[in-house]
Amino acid sequence: MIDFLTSQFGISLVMVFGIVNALLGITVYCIFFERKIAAWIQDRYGPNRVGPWGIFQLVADGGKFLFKEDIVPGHVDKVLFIAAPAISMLVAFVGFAAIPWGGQWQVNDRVVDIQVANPDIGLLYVLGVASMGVYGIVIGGWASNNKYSFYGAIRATAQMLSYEIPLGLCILVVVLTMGTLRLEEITVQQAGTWFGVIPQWNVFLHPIAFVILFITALAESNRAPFDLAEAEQELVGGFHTEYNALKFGMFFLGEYAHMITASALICVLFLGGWHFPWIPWTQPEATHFGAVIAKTGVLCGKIAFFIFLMMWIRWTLPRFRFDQLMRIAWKALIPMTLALFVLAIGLLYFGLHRSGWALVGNMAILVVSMMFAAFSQTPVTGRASNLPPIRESTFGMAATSGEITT
Amino acid sequence: MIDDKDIVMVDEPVLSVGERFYLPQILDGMRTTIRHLFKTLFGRPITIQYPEEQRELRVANYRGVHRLNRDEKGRVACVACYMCETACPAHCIHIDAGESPWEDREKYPIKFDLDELRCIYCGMCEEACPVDAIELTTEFSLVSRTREEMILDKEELLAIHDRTVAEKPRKNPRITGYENTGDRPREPAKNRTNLAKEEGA
Amino acid sequence: MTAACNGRLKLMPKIIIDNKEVECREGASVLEAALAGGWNVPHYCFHPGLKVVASCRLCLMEMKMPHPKTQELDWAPKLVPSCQTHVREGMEVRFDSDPVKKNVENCMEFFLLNHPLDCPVCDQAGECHLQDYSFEFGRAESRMVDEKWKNPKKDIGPKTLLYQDRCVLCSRCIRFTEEISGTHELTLVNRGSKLEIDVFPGFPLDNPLQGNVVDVCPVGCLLDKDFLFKKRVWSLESTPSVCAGCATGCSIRVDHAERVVHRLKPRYNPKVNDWWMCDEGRFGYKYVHDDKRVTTPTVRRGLEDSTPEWADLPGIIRYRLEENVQANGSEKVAAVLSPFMGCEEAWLLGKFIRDAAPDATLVIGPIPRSGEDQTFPIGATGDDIRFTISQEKCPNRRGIEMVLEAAGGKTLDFEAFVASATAGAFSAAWVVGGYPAEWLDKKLAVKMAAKIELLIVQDIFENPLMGGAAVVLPACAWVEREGSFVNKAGLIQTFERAISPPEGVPQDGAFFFALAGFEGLYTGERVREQMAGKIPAFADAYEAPLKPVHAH
Amino acid sequence: MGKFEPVLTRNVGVPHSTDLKVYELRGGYRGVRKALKMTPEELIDEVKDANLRGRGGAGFPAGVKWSFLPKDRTTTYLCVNADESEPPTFCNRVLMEHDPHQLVEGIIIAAYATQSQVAYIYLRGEFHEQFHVLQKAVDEAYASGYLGQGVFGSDYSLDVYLHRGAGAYVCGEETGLIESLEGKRGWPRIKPPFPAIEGLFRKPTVVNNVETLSCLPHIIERGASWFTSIGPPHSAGPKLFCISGPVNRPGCYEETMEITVRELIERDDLGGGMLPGKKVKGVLPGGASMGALTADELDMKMDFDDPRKYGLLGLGTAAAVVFDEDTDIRLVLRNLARFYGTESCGQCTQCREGTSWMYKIALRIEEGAGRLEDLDILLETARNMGMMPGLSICGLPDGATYPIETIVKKFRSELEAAIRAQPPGRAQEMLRVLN
Amino acid sequence: MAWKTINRQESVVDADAPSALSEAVREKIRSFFPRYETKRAVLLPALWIVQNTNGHVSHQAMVEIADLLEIHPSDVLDTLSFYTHFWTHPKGKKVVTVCRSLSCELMGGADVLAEVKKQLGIDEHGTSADGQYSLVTEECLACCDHAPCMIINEKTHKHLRPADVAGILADESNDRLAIPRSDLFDAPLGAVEGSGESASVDRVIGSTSDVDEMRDAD
Repeated sequence: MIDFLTSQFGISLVMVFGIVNALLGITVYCIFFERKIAAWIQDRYGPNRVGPWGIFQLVADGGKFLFKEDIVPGHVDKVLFIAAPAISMLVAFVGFAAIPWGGQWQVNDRVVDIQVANPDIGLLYVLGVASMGVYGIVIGGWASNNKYSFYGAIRATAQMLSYEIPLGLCILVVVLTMGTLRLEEITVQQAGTWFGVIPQWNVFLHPIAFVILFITALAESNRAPFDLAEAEQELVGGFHTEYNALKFGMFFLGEYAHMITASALICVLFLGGWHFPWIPWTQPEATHFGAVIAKTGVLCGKIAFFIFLMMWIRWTLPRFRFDQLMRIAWKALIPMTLALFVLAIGLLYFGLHRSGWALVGNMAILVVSMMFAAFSQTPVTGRASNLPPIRESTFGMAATSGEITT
Repeated sequence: MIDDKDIVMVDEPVLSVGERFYLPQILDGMRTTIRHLFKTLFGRPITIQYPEEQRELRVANYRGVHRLNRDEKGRVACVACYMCETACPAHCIHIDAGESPWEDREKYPIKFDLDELRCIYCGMCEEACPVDAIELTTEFSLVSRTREEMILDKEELLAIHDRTVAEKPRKNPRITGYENTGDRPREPAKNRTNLAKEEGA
Repeated sequence: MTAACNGRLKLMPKIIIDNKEVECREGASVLEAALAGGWNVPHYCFHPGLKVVASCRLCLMEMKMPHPKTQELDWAPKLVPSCQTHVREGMEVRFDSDPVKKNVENCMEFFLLNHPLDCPVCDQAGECHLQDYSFEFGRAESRMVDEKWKNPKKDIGPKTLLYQDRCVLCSRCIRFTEEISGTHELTLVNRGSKLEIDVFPGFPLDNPLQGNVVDVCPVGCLLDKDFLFKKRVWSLESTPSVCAGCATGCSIRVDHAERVVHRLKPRYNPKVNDWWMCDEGRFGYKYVHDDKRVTTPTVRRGLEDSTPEWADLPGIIRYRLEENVQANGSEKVAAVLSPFMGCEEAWLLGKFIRDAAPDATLVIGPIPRSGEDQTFPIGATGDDIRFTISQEKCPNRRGIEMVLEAAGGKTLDFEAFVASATAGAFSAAWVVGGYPAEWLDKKLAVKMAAKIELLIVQDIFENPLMGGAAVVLPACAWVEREGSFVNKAGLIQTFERAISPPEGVPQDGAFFFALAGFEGLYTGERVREQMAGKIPAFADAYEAPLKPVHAH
Repeated sequence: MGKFEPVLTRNVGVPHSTDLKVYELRGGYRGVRKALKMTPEELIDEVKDANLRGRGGAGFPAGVKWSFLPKDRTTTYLCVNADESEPPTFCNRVLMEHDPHQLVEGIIIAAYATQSQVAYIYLRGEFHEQFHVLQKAVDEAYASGYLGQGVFGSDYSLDVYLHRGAGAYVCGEETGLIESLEGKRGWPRIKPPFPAIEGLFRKPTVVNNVETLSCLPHIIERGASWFTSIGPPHSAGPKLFCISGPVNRPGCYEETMEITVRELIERDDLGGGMLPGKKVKGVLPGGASMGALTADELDMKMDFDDPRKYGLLGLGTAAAVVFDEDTDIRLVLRNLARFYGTESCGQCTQCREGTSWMYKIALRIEEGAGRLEDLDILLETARNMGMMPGLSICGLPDGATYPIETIVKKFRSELEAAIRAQPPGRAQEMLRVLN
Repeated sequence: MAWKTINRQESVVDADAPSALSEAVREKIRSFFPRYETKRAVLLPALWIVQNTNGHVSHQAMVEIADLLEIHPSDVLDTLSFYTHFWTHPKGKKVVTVCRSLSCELMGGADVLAEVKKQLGIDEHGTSADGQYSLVTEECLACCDHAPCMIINEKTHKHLRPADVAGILADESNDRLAIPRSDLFDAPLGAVEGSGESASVDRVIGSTSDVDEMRDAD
């Protein structure tokens, strides 16, 4: 029995079981903390009625979701309508399979990965699965047979398409730098320090790529300020207008699970995953059970920080307008990530991919883009300020409205 | 028809380099929010924990739940004149008048119902009342489980008076035909000053 | 401008009021001319139906008079009461001069000196001349700081209360009891500022017209016990109507609120009742809100009772009547038209019955009578009569007779109908009641009901016929219907619907309208148009509500 | 000025002057005998020529009044106004008490001139002694055939009845008197129609004052020119003046209308000067209703025209009451205000409410709770009540306003001083008690 | 209080009480009918007659007078209440009427009134305990030249000083007129016996002070 549990398969099973359950709980509590943080930022208390400090609020909310009447409107495509939230959640959860939680555990003579699976193409797997998340939204929006939902879905599609490119390019930068797609490998490579002070994390090599990855991760998980797909003001609720009860809860969980996946990915790619300098138990060499726990703890802490950051951003920034969203992706992020990609290739060619030159290159790109920004004639809104006022004749209509009779 | 000359073009504000780059602004905003977060987390939120906590601040002219005042003898002060019913823009007051059982009074309300749900708390009834019998208290928490409970009758309104009389004394007007009403001096202030002048002279 | 002058009078003097020429009725006072001309001249003691006493001194005016020495026309230095001055051709008066205005203002101050400020509890508030004039002409504050005279409330009669404090001593009520009712109960006692209106103890104000003193009182001094505290007048709605109490057919106004009639008030009509109405009519509406009213229709076949929908009833009745006519012949059908029905309703029902059974007999319902005509002032005869209470206690005998005449065919009076019905002459009959009191002899009714196979009874209250009736229909009181009554003098007066009938019951007229096969909305107007073909009097000669020339 | 020979009061003081015999011995019933030989029209012209102005207060010429009677009348009534209710007036009382036959003679002349069938003497209720004296005189006249069927043997018949009032000032107003005679409350009637057209029992009626009628025998006997020769042109004839208050010889004196108020008070054969130690503060020269004079205005002539120049309503009853320096003016004000407050008949609003209001104020001022603005209110109320003619049916409010107005105006400084001397807060205290 | 209600519906006349007007009084009232065109005009004389006989005019008397004159009782009340001399409730045997006109007040009428009140122990419109005196004030008695003055029943007392009051009130004959009387109206109750023995005209006139003054004046 012990043997089985300590085998890779056994561990994977345990992991699957643990992750799914823990994730469910964590996502639920993410929602709770989201509300708390929102309240604190807004000088309020937040939920505090159910249980001490309101911690059972989520239980109550969950109960409410469970027991609410599950309405499926008559005009929807039933199968897809029900499948969409499931897809949305499922995809978010599946991504966790490749996340290296605790490095390796040496049990007796065996060494097992504290990871559900450690495929060679782990990163690609995560990327592929994550990009499927959009299907939940698109299918949900389409199946709802509702204009607002459909608009939400369309927006989500466009947004996903646009932001997948910088996301992918950023990840490519890491892949080029690390030379592997295995996430465990990427983590291990980041262990250690430069000059004994700076952890050898990719963030210090490619900070710009890190920031862009974070931004695209926000967009990919439909978080504010990129939550255009569910913009309440314009679209009533966007893709989930028609959803309620458990199905709506699944969308909700999916979103938060997505946040955790994205955060975990960012941590693994740029922040050394479970590694933390100066703590011996978090070094790759430590493989005893205590180290596994410590490593998991470190990664969870990093993830928690990103989740908090996302929430913080959500309650700070207003939603982008759609044109701004697009402009950011196509005019800012993609050129910059392309430049980073080229930089990474160049550095790899010269073998300097893990040297300080990467940082220098990053800074150069930043300065160049800032110069572009500074000298660009286009204002934030994208419309030149010196355009003449809009006249009716501009639209090919009669110059005077008096002639228009209906 | 709006002419071109009527159109005022407002140029967008010119953004600085940093502003164009978004990030400094975003960080600035985030600084603000995190400051609030910590202030709230370690200090005290602005929110009041109602109903455990009640607001300290009471504005004297706050228009809350109505009350029906009592006169000096503890009887309902209302003379059933229907002025409040007439003045009420929401038609929430219903009075049934009858001959009063007291000798110094002509009419009194047999029934006085006030639908607090229909009420818009405009205070017109208070304005209209010639004997200051109906007044709006500063009580704002009126809850019930049914609509019927929110229709307060005479007894309930009088009970509110008994409850709130300490914090908002009745104005006590004096009107003709009623003995022993009112405690405000009859003489207008003008005359008193005149007299003082005369006495001084 | 010249509402006071109705075309019958030939002499129409023109006078100049405030530089405007006004044409007026010969013999009218300047005040009447001015009021008719749209001037708002305050006045208390003047009432067009009563003698002029010119004691309130509110309506004073300036007048051009020949100077005693030079004989030149000029504004006289003194003010003249306009109520007492009769119009003469070419006379010139003014109400807009400073002395006149000042006098009104001062007078209003004097009136309010001792008047209690108890408008909130005064039932007159809202239709009180003292309020109106004070608002319009008076000053905002009283300068009297001393004690007011306080007078008690007096119970002067079974139906009236007198609030002496509020009295302005216009003496209208006294003059009413002297000149119109001729009963002299009310009087003045004491003098000067202690003047009071009073009755001699033990001789209360209790005459058949006493309610009018409340109407003539311009302030809240005399109040109706019946209306006391019931409602504030501004929440009442008024509907012009005609009194259904007796054959005099006084023009009245129904004051109602929230589907409840609160009081009846007379409406000026010089052809019938002038400004007055009797107490019997005034308080005779109470049965309208009686609990015992029949409110649901019942249809019986054999021993089975059912309560059909109103919409189905015309069909049921038509079918059963036709069935009966086919079985027994159309001459065995009769309809009793009550003198409480409006002409339109009687005509519609008559039309329906005659359509269904061309040889049907039409019967006029019993005419309730009591005593003799009462004339006022008491004992007056001939031209002295100012008001009459008719002995016929139903509003529309004449109208029903007119309808029967127009309908032609077989008609009977009620006694003959009862006699032949008990003998079994009729197999189907439609009997309309609507009497406020019991009107059928119980024994005869039961006997009659047993002989009539298809008996349709329509009444406000349960009557002995209903036990044997095949169809029982609720009827509406006159305030719930519209139509017209013809009074005993033959004057056709229309009345409007004031309140809605009891829940679910349609207006009688509307029901007959549907029954008679008409489509669309029932209005009295539409039926009268139809009737005009048969009865020319209905073509144009109904009395439109006259606007009183005077505030009361 | 020569010594004036009394005409109307020549029998006053004569022993048994109320007896018919004594009266006839002293020249009575000569005028009426002469009059009965004339036609009524001639009589009226004679009286018109004499310019006999009514002595009741208004001063309307008696002859003119008579000529208003419609020509085609069948019944005419003569009412004798013996309701002498104006405070400090008592000349009619003296005439009736001491010379009732002179009045009876005057009545017969007037009745004949107006062709009245019945004459009513409306006697105020307070006159008891006078009533008995007068009634006895009327009885005597009936007994002698001077009244009743065929007066003095002519074919003219006249009945004279005494009718007692019961205490109402306003019954001295002619229409009030008529109403009272009809057994109703003595409310003055609205005019027109004037009593000459429609009076007692809706018949043409003449109402004349006792003193006016008492002049008639003398006018007829001695002629109109004799009458006009006495006194100033527009105020011809002898006049009875009453004086009361703190003077040495209060009483009723006959004089021409040439004397001044000062003469009336000071002359030895009239008022005889003030009581020792008293000084005149003011005078109400023509009965209560006419208004007050100050000590500086005593040179006013007591005729029908001069009083107007001093802001008074008119001569009135020519009954002066003097008040001295020691009198509190507030007392005078209150007394007069009370009089009108209780005597207003209550028909017209202004008078009914105004008089009682003025009394309330005056009483409060006297009680020492006056306010300075009360004086203005008094003045304004007075003006609002009766200063503009026509505001009321009768002249009572006019009469009520003049004394109040003149006192407040002419003695204002004194009133103000009195109010200022009140203990502070008294007015407030009083008002609180009152309300 | 303003809202108390007075019941005016209830009769104050006792239906079983004997008639307030004797046949003689009725006859006397009837004797006035020919004097006037209307019966109503007899009202004032009738009231005087009834008051002189009964001392006051009760409500019952009013109803009976109304009957006699064929008018409504309220009209009697109307007229009666307008005049100040009629009593609707029993009064004392003698009525002291003190003048309060300006002349009398200037000459000390108020003191006299106060003294009368003190002596009789009653207030205005009151009746003394023994039923002898009632006290009223009157606006003017037309005796201003003899101010202050008062009338007891029919007799006028002139030039009063507060000190005289006690003596006058004690005098038995203080209400008797000593002149020939007409019998047209009955004498007041207290003066009935006095009317029979009329003193000589001479003495009476001689005794009145005003005539002396008049004589002096002329």
